[in-house]
Amino acid sequence: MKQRPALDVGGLPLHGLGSASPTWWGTLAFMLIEGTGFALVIAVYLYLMSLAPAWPPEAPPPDLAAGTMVTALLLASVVPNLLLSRWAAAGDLRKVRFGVVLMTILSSAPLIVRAFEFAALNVSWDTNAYGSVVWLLLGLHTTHLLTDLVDTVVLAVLMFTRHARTSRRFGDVQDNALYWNFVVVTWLPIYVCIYWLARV
Amino acid sequence: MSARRLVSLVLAAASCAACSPIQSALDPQSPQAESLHELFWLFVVVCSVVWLAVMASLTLALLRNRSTASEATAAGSRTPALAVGAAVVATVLIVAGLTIASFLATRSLATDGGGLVIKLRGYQWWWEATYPAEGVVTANEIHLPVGRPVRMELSAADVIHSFWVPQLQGKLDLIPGRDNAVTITVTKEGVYRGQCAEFCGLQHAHMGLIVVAEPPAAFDAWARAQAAVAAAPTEPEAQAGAALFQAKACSSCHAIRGTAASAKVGPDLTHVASRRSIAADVLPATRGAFAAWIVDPQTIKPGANMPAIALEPAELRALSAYMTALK
Amino acid sequence: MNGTEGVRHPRGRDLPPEERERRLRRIWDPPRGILGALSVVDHKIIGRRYIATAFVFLALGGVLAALIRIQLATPEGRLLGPDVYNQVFTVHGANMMFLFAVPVMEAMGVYLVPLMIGTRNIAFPRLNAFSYWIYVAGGALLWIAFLLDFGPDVGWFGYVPLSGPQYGYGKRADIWAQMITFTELAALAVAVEIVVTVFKQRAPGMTLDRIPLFVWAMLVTSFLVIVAMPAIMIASSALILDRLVGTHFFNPAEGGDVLLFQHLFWFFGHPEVYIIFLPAVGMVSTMLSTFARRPVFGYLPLVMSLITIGVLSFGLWAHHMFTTGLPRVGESFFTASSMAIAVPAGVQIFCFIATLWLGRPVWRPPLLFVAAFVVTFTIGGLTGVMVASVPLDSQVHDTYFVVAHFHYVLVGGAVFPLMGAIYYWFPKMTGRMMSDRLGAWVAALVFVGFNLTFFPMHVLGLQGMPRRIYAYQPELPWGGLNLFVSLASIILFAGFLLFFVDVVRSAVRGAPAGDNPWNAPTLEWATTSPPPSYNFDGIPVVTSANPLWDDPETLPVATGLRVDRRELLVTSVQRAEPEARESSAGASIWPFLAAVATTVMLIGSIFSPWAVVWGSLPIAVALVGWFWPKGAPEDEA
Amino acid sequence: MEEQRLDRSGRVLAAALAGLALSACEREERVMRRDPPVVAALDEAALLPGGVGGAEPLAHVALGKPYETNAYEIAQGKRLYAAMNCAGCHGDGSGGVGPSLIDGWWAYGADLPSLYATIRDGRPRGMPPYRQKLPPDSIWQLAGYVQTLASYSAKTAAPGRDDAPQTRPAENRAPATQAPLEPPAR
Repeated sequence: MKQRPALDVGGLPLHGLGSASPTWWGTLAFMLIEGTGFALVIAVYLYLMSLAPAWPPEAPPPDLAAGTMVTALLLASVVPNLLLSRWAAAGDLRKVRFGVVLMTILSSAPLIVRAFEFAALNVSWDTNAYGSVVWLLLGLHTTHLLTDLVDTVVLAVLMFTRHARTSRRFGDVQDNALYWNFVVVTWLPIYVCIYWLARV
Repeated sequence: MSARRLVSLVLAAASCAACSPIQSALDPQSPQAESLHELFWLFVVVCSVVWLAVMASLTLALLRNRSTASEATAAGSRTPALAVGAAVVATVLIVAGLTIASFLATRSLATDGGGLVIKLRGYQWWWEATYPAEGVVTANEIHLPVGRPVRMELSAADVIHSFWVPQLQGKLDLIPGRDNAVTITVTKEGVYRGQCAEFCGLQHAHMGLIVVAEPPAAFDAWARAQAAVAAAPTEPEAQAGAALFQAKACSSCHAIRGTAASAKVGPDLTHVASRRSIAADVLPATRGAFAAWIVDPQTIKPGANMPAIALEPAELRALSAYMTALK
Repeated sequence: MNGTEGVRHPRGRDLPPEERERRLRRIWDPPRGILGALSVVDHKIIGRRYIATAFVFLALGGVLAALIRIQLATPEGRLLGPDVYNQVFTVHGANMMFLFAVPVMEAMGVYLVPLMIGTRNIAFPRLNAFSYWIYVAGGALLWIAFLLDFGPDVGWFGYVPLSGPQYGYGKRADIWAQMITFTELAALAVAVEIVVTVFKQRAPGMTLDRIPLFVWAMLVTSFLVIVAMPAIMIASSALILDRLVGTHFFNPAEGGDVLLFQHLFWFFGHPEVYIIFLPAVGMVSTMLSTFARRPVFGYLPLVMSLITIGVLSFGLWAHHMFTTGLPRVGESFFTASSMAIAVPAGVQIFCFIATLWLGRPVWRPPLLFVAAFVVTFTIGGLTGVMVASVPLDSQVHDTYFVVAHFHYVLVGGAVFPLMGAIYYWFPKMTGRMMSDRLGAWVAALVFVGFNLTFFPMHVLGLQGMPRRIYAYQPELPWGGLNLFVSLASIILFAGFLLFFVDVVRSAVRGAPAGDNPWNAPTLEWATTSPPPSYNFDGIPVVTSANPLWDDPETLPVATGLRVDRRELLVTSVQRAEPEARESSAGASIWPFLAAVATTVMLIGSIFSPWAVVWGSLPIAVALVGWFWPKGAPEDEA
Repeated sequence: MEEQRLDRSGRVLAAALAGLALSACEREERVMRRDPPVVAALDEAALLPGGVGGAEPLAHVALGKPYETNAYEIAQGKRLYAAMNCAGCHGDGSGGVGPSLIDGWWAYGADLPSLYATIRDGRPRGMPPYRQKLPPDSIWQLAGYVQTLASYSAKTAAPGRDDAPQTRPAENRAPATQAPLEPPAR
């Protein structure tokens, strides 16, 4: 077909940020997938709970200390995370470098406490279905903590290389911050399930 | 198209008439199956009318402007929009009607349990039936009194099975860890066949169940006979068989009430010869079939849990004589 | 900093067309050699591979269907024993659902969506490559296992406890569960790509009401995949955990529940049907408009019905569980919602007929398949209304009636449109036409063969023949119809065989197609057949829903994209206004390596939970390699 | 050069596939019916005097030792363990009236022929003989299963756990992590 120039896009930026970036939407889509997964496992938890004559069956409810501490650490990490996102949007490389290093530390901390959470469940995964589902919930969320930590570490290293100074990289930092918020937000209903529904 | 559909239905009717309708939803014999059957034909008629209407409009649409011309016609008129709207409204009404009919049918199926309770338990790949009040334990063949509601309590011993006797009632699953119950009232005497309807492993295909509906008096007689312990055999050959049954592997799995054999692994054989068939309605309950089944079950039902037992010919004759004597 | 000004990059509009084409080819053409073939990220090449692979699985699944029909032609058939038969019907079902139907529909989307919306590559092209390799690995896992007498034998639905630790002996059920993980991973990846591609990469001016219906259908389908597939991944993972590390999700003795598996399975399993069916509706809408020579009637109602079906499909899952003894209230809800879905499906059929009514039908093969679709699918839809009724379902559930019903829906509703779509888009994909004459024969044979094969199965089911039985006794009255069905299936197989013959013949010797052989209105026909590696020289600018009918001679285009890096246009979600010139990732071997690492981990985890731990390390390495910037122009902006 | 390399990698691949095929067949094959002479031959274990230790029947070796390596046979053994009421004395394997089967301490030998002989012929102090109660192939299934209970090295095939209340970690978490216990005091 013959072509007739009707529009010149030469003046557009080479990379969009936020909702103009396909990666941002991709992150959102993956969050939808994983959010559905979390919701379904929580549904499994509630379903098994509705069938059980006693909940938790034959075990004391999980000890609160470790889980609550993880919750506190996660919530506390949201503030620097939002700051980091704002610095990335502004393209301030110095602050972003500081931020990703800080977030590396802040996202490894809950992971360390998480190790004690498994012990605090007071039940093994192969004791009964209750044990299976709390281990699954906790394991699934731990996987997300772990993958996001690896992602943050890689990004932190990248920010100290010659590839750092591009708007694409700042977009990556923003997407990673968005994902961390997601990991924190999904923890809250899981925390309520594991620690508080077992006490009502 | 409609002709083909008609032919198939006629074909179905013909094949039902030709042979004995032993396991067909098209030949209901209980009020429950009857109401399902009526509902089925209501749906068939409504759906056929809908389908014919769609086909007619499709044919007309295709033939109306038959052309190879490549120009697009002018934008649509109001007629098709109205027609589509009317069709949608009709669909909504039809769907609503069918839904209501289906709810009504469901309600008509709900009956109170009668006096008779049968516990039916599914095993890979046979059925165990217990009549708690009558003290009867049997397998693969249940008897019901005509005209009396019967509550079937369903449970599974291993995997999921499904209880389905199409002429009497829709199916209901037997699920490990869950109890289900269904009520049947048979109105006509007869012998009906059912089959496991949920895939349950190697011999899912051969998990038949015979239902015998008989007058209350005959049923009571049957129940009394089944509740009794097995009579000691009188013939010498059968007596030899009885001894073999205790000595050989048979007694490791099967029970014959009144003897030392009381294992619950396989079907209860106390009155096995009184049943119409053995091995979950795979073979008739004849002496030859007993012998064939004992000597080589894995050829008849590969994967079944009955092992082949090495027997001398005389031993086999004796055992099959004993089985045949267990009336 | 974001490079809009500063260095002058070469722009396409400044160059003569030949030079522009040469430069575009240099950056967009796939690399050569074996390594190059493993590194390809072009959505057309991956889409073609995907489609071809899916059709290979269709043929393999067809062979299994033939075995089933030979086995059941006579009572107590002796061709297959129960063990082999159970593997055969399980692999047939799992193969057709997970390795053919869903992948082929997504593959059509992978190939067509970027072309139909006027962009140069799919979003996340490397993820696309990864998805394909994972899909191939999952298919190979199932089929190699089957050929080694290792195939799953628990049904495509894998109900516990039959598939659980106690009764699913050996590793067969694990193969089934892990094959699911593979295919769902692949499907989820494609769904994400399609959603983002449709949201962000539409040609300027392609507002929501100008999106081609096939693209709408793929968008809704992708959302269904995103929300439905996690359910089956949780079900299959919980099953593997039960079998491998002793969890008790489905063990009633320790607080688990066997019906939990069914709930999870069908929460995915019912939308699954629409994941297969909706793209077919999109294909029919597209072909119909071309061959009725008018825009499809009722664009808005069709879009609404696609979305309605998508939403409703999540309220239907329990209608596969009507015989498990659910509470009455639940059953009523699911009956009502299952029947309600007939309304949007009806809207679609009525709009299609109205389109034909208003148009001037041109009798080419795709239209024949569309007609076959309407006739056949309507029967499947109506029997669907029957199985939606709890009392009726209690009679026909798990019988051959249901076998007939879902083959009417899936073959009539999806495979017929798909075959039509192959006839329709084959010229675009290969540059060659398929045969009209053979096409008519294929349509006739498949249509007649299908109906003769599957219609009698309704009757068989009503006569009491359950599904999934490897043999039936001669006393049962099913012999005649089964023999008839088996004989009729020969016609069906002949039709499919002829279809494959026509595909191969046309690929080699078909008549050259030209850019737009059907005089179709959508953007994929605005470029050459087959399209160049960069799809469009100038990105089309859209002003109506049927751009090529407005002006078949000239295409308004956007200019100004660079020719020294893979660049495409990002537009706003609603109004498709240009927002940025985004780079598109180049060829890379890392997605392939990541897929290999993932495969090793997933297969290893059938045998030991530690495979997950150690297998994750190579995956992490591969992913870092994948995303680490290599200094290519696409990496920087 | 290229071709040669392809050729070699092709051969490696073929060998790997063949190995996989063999192990898969061994592990997953389901033989539901064995010919009566084969079953009879399975009874011919050449035991040492005293019925402890000895050679397996040649038939078992010729079949590829299915009762040790085949998932289906081992699972059948597990079914028989329940059906024959082995649990009546041995509990879930951890012992009861009879000795424990999971502590790795075997009074009469842990090898398959000895286990076979133990089940077939019985042992002093309470173990009844099953010679008349089960055909030889069923006894082999049972012996193969019982052997997995105390297995401290991973086998090619293991039985699945029961869908029943769990009294100890399931077999499918084998191999057990603890070392064999000291023999019980007599």
